[in-house]
Amino acid sequence: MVQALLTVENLHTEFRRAEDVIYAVNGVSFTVAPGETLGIVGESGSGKSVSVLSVLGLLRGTGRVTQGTARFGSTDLLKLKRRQLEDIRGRDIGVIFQDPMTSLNPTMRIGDQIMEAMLTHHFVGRKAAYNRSIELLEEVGIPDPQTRFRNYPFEFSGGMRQRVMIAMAVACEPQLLIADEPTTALDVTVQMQVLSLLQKLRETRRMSVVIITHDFGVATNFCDRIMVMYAGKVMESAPLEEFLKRPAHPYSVGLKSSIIEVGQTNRVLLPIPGTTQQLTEPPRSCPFVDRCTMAQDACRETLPQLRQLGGADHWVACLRAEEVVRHAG
Amino acid sequence: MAIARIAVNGVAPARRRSQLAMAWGRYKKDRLAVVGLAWVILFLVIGIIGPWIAPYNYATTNFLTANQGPTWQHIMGTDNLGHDMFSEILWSVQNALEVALGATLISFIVGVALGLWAGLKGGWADMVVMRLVDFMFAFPTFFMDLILVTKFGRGMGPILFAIGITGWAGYARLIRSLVLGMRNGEMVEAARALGATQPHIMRKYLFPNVMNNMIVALAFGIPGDLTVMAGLSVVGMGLRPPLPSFGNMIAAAGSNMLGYPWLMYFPAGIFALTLLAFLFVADGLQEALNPKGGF
Amino acid sequence: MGVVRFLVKRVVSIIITTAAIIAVGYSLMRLAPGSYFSSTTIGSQMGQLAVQNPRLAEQYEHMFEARYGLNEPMWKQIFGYIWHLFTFNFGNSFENPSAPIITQLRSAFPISFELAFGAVLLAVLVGIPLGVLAALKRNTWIDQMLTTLSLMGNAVPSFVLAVFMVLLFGVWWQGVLPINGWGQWQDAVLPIIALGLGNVGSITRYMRSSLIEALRQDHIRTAEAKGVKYWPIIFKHAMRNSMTALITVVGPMFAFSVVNTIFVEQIFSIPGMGSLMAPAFQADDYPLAMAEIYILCLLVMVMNLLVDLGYAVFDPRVKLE
Amino acid sequence: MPDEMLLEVTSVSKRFQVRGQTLHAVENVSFALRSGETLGLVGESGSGKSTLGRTVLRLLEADAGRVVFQGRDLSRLSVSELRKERRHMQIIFQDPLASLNPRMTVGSAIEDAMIIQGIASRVQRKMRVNELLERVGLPLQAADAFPFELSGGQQQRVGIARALSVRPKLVVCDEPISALDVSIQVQIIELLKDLQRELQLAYIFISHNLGVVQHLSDRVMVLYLGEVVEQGSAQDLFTNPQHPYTRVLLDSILKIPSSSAERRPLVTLPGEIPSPFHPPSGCPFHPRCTLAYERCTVEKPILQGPTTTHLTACHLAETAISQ
Repeated sequence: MVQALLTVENLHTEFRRAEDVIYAVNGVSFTVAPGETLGIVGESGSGKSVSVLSVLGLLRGTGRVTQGTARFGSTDLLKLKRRQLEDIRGRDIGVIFQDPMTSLNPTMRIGDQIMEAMLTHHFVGRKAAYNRSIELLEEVGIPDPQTRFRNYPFEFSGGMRQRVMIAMAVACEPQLLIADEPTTALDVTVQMQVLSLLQKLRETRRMSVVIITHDFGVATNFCDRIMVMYAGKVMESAPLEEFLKRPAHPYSVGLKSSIIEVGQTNRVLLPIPGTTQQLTEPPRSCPFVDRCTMAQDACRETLPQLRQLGGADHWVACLRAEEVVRHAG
Repeated sequence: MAIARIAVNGVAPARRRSQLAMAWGRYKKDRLAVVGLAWVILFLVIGIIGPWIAPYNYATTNFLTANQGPTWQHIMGTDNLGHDMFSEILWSVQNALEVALGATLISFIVGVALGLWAGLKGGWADMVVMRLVDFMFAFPTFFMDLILVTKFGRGMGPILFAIGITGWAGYARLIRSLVLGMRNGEMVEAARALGATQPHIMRKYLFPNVMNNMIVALAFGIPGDLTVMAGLSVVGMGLRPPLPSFGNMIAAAGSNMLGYPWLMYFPAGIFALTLLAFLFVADGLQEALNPKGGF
Repeated sequence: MGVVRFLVKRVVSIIITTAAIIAVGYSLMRLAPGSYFSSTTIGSQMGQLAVQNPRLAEQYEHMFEARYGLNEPMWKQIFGYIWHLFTFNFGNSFENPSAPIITQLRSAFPISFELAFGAVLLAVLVGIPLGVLAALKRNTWIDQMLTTLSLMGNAVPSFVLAVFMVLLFGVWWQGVLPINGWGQWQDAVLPIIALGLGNVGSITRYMRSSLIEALRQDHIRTAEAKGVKYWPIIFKHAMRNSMTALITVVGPMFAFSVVNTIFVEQIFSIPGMGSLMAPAFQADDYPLAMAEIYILCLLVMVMNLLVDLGYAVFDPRVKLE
Repeated sequence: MPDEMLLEVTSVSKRFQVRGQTLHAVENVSFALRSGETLGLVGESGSGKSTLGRTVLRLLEADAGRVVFQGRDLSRLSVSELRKERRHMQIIFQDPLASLNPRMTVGSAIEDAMIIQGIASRVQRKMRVNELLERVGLPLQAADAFPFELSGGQQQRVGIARALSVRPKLVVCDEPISALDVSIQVQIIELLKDLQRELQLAYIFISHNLGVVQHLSDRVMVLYLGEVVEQGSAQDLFTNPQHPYTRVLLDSILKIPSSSAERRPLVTLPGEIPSPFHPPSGCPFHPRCTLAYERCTVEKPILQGPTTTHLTACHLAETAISQ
C-alpha cells in the first residue's frame, strides 16, 4: 500500500455557543492516497466541511478541534503552529470554496489575488508570478487573460469567478486540492464546465482531490472513493465501485434513493423520515437511529464504530451492515 | 459553517420566553448599560419632580451669598448672582428633559413619517424626501438651529422646535433604507400574495421589524439633542437666562473657572454623566435588540 | 469621463444646496420678527438719534438700507445676496462697518480649518490603531476597556472637555500648555484634543466593528487558505475593506468638527470663525453670520466631495454617480 | 374546453428598467393550466422563471399580455378585487425563512393569512391552524415557535401551511426544495403531491432540478433568457427533447451510475448564459448552440411543433431530432 498523503484520525471539533456546545465533528477518520479523489458526501450539518476545515485550521468563530491527528506526509497538521500551517496552506494544499461571489476579495484585482498565492510562498519571483498567473488564467479557460488579469471579481460571472478560484488554488502546484461544494452555487451547465476543468487539472497535475458535496451525482461521477457523513461521524467509506454496487449503510441507501433522476417515471418515493440534528452532547448511540427504518434496540445502546466489511476496503458504521447489503442487493 | 438547526423530535425548545424577556436578559449582562439605565431613570424622575424638591427658585438671586463654595446650605455652591447651583441643576434637568423628549420626538416623528412615506411610496416621493435628506446632510444643521433660534427667540419653545425640525434626516434615512430593504423582500411579497392591505403590511410586518432599530436610533438621538441644546448656550444663543440650563452653566463656568471651580464641577460633571448614561443605554439596547446571531 | 461627470454633477449640487441655504437663511433673518436695528449697537445709536433728530435718523436709515440693498424687493435681495456670496463679496458687517467681512474671515478661517482638520487627523491617527487593537483583541479586557473609553469620548461634548481642560491646565498644571490665545503651535494642542477626542471614540468604535465584520467575510478565509500570513490578511485584505467604510464616517466627522470649533474657540479664546460667530449672532449682525455659515457649509461640502472621491478610489465597485 | 381552464396566460411579457437599461425578464409567454395539474418551469438562473411565476400572480405587473384566472382577467381587477382573488392563488418561496415574519410565531403567521382574507372566526382560525400544522407534518407546539427556531424543512412546511390556509386553487411553488437537504426534499415533494391530490390544487412548479420537475409535472416549459424554448408534456419533453438547449440541460445532469464503468464523461458545454440586458440577436441560444447557423443569428425562431402539445422554438428542430 502506498503511503497516504493525508491521514485524519479520530478528529473531534466543537463550537462553543453562549449556552451550549455544538458537537460538529465526532471522531472522524479518513485517508487520502496520492492521486486519489475522495468525495465526502453528506447533508447540511453532517460536519463534512467542518472536518476538512478543522484539519486546515480554517475554522471560523468559536470552532475548536478538541482531539485527533491529521498527518499530512509526516507532519501532524493539528500540532503545527499557525505560521507553519500557513506555509502548508496554499502551497501544499489548495482550497476552493462554495460561493465564488463572496470568496474572492472584492477590492483586489483578480490577477493580484492569483499572484498573491505564489508570492506568499515565494513560489516564484514577481515577474514569473505574473507570467504564471496569465498562464493559469488561460489554463482554467478565461479568455483574454491579459485584460482579465486587471479586472475585479464583480466584473466576472459566477462560473468565471469559480475558475479564478481554481487557478488560485492550484497556483503553487499543491499535492492536495480541497474543494468545498465547488459547484453548488452554479447553474448545471456551468457546474459541468467546472467539474471537467477540475478533472483536467487533476489529471495533468496528478494531485489528490477531496471534494465535499451534498450531491451524489457529482461525487459518484467525479471521485474514486466515497465517504458518507452524518452528524459529525463517518457512516460509510468505500471505493466508488464498491459503494455503487454494495452500499452498506441504511443512510447511504436512503440518501441515494432520495434522489429523483430524470427518466425515473412513476417512481415511488420513500423519504427518510425526520430531520438532521444538531448535537448538543456527544453521541452515545448511532446518530441516525431515530430516522432509520432498520433500527433495533442495540442501535440505541451502542455507538457503532467504523468496521471493515468483507475483504474490500469498505468501511461502515452500522451494526446491521451485512443485512443492508443483502437487502439492497 | 454548515450546521443544522435544532430539531430533536419536533420543535419547541425548552426556553419559551418572549422576545422582550430575552432582550432584557441580554441587556442585563451589560453592567454599564444597567448603570446607565438607572441614571436615566433618575434623570427622568428629577426632570418631573425637580422643581418641587429644589430648595430655591432658579431666579432667586442673593448677592450676600454669591460665589460661595459648597456648604450645607448650598451643597453645590452658588454662582456670581447667588443662585443656588443645586436648584439650578434640578431645574436644568427639567429643561433638558423637555428638549430631550420634545425635540427628539419631533425629529423622530417627522423622520419616521417621511422615511416611511419615501420607502413605501417610492418613485417621486422617495426622490423628494431623499433630496431633502441630502440637503439636510450636506451642511451642519447646527447652523440652521442657530438661525432659527436667533429669529424665533431663545425660549424653550423655539429651541425645542429648532432642534426638532432640523434633526429628522437621520431617522428618515434609516427607516427608509430599512423599509426599502423589506418592501422588496420575500416577507412582504408573501403578505402581498395573501392579499394583505398596505396598512396591514405596515402594522404587522414592517413596523415590528423596524421597531428595534428605531428605538436604538432614538436612544442615540437623545444625547445628541442635549448636546446641541448646550452647544447653543456656549455660542450665547441658548435658553435665555435666567432660565437655567446645563449649557448656560457650563458657558458661565468657563469664565469663572479659575476662582470658582465648583461652578464647573457639578453642572459639567452631571451633564457629561447624563450624556454618557444615555449612550450606555443606547449601546446596551443595540446589543440587546439586535444580537448578532450565529457563531 | 466618469470622474468628470461626477465632479460636475456634485459641484452643481453643491451650488444648488448652498444657494438654498443662503436663501433660507437670508429670508429667515430678514422676514422673521425682530429688526436688524433692534439689537445691534448701531440700533441703539439709531434709537438715540431718532429721539434727537428724527429727520437725520430717517435719512440715515435710508442710507443704511440703500447701502445693504434692503429697500429692494425681497426676491431681488435674495438673488443679489446669493450672487454676492458666490463671488465672496460679503460686504461689511453691521457691527464693524469699516472692516470688510472678507478680511475678518481671511484671518479667522485658516485657524478654524486647522483645528477641524487637526481634530479629524488626530482621530484617524489614534482611532484606527485603537480600533484595530480592539477588533483583534475582541472580547478581552482590552477590547472592553477601549470600547467603553471610546463610548465615553463619544458622549462628552467638545465644550465640556474643553472646559475641563481649561480647569486642568489653567488651575492644576498651570503653564504646561497654554489655555488661550493663538500664535504658537502649543496653542493648538488642547483645542485639537478637545475637538478630536470624540472623533477618536467614533473612529475606534467604527473601525472595531467594521474590521470584525470584514474579518468575517468569506474572502478572508480564501486568503487564509492561500496561506497568506496573519498581518497581511489584516492589512491587505480586511483593513482595506473596512477602510473604505471608514471613509464614509470621516466626511460627517469633518462637519461635526467644524461646528465644534465654534464652541472650542469660544472657550480657548481663539480668534477663529467661532469667536466671530457668537457675537455676530448675539448682535443680529446677519451679514457676518451668514458669511460665516456660508463659508463653513462650503467647507463641509467640499470635504464631503473629497471623501466621496476617496471612497471611489478605495473601492473599485463604487461607480461614481 | 377553455371554460375548464383554471388559468390562461397569453403572451405575457415583463421587463425591468435597471439604471436606464431594459432587462427582458419574460418575453411573450403563453400557457394554460387546469385544476389538479402541474406545470413545471425549468431554466437556469436568469431565465425568468421566478419572474414569470410572480407575474402570473400579478405580484409583478405584466408589461404585455393577459392572465385570465377562473375566467377573470387579473389585470382588469381593481386592487381590492385582486386582493380577494388572492385567496385562490398562493405562492411558496425558495427561502421559507425570508418569507416569514421573524417577529410572528408560526401559529400567528398561518392565522394572519386567514385574518387578511377575513376567513373564519377567531376560534375557527385557531382550530384550523392546528389542523394545518398536523396536515403538513408539524407538531402542534410548533405554533408557538418562531420561524428561526425551526429547521429548513419545517420552515418550508410552515410556508406550505400558510399558503394552504386560505384554500387556494393555484399555488406557485418557486424553487420550494432547492434550499433543502436531499432527504428533506423528498418529504416536501411527497407532501406537495398528497396535497395536490386531496385538494385538486394546480401547481406552477419552478425548479432547476429536472428530475423533480419530471416527477411532479404534467407539462413542462423550458425557459432561456426569458423566452420559452420548448414546451410539452413532461413525458415528451424529457424523452424526446427537441431544442438543443433542452438537450444541453439534460446532458448536464450527473446521474448516479450503477457502476464506475458507466460514469459519464465530464464534457464541457460551451459558454455561459449571456447578460439578459444584452440578449443575443436572433435565437437567444445561438451563441452557445453547436448547431447554430446564420439564420439563427438574425431570425428569432417561433414556438411551433409537429403536434399542438409539444412546441419548440428552433429553426433546426427537425434536424436536431435526427442528430
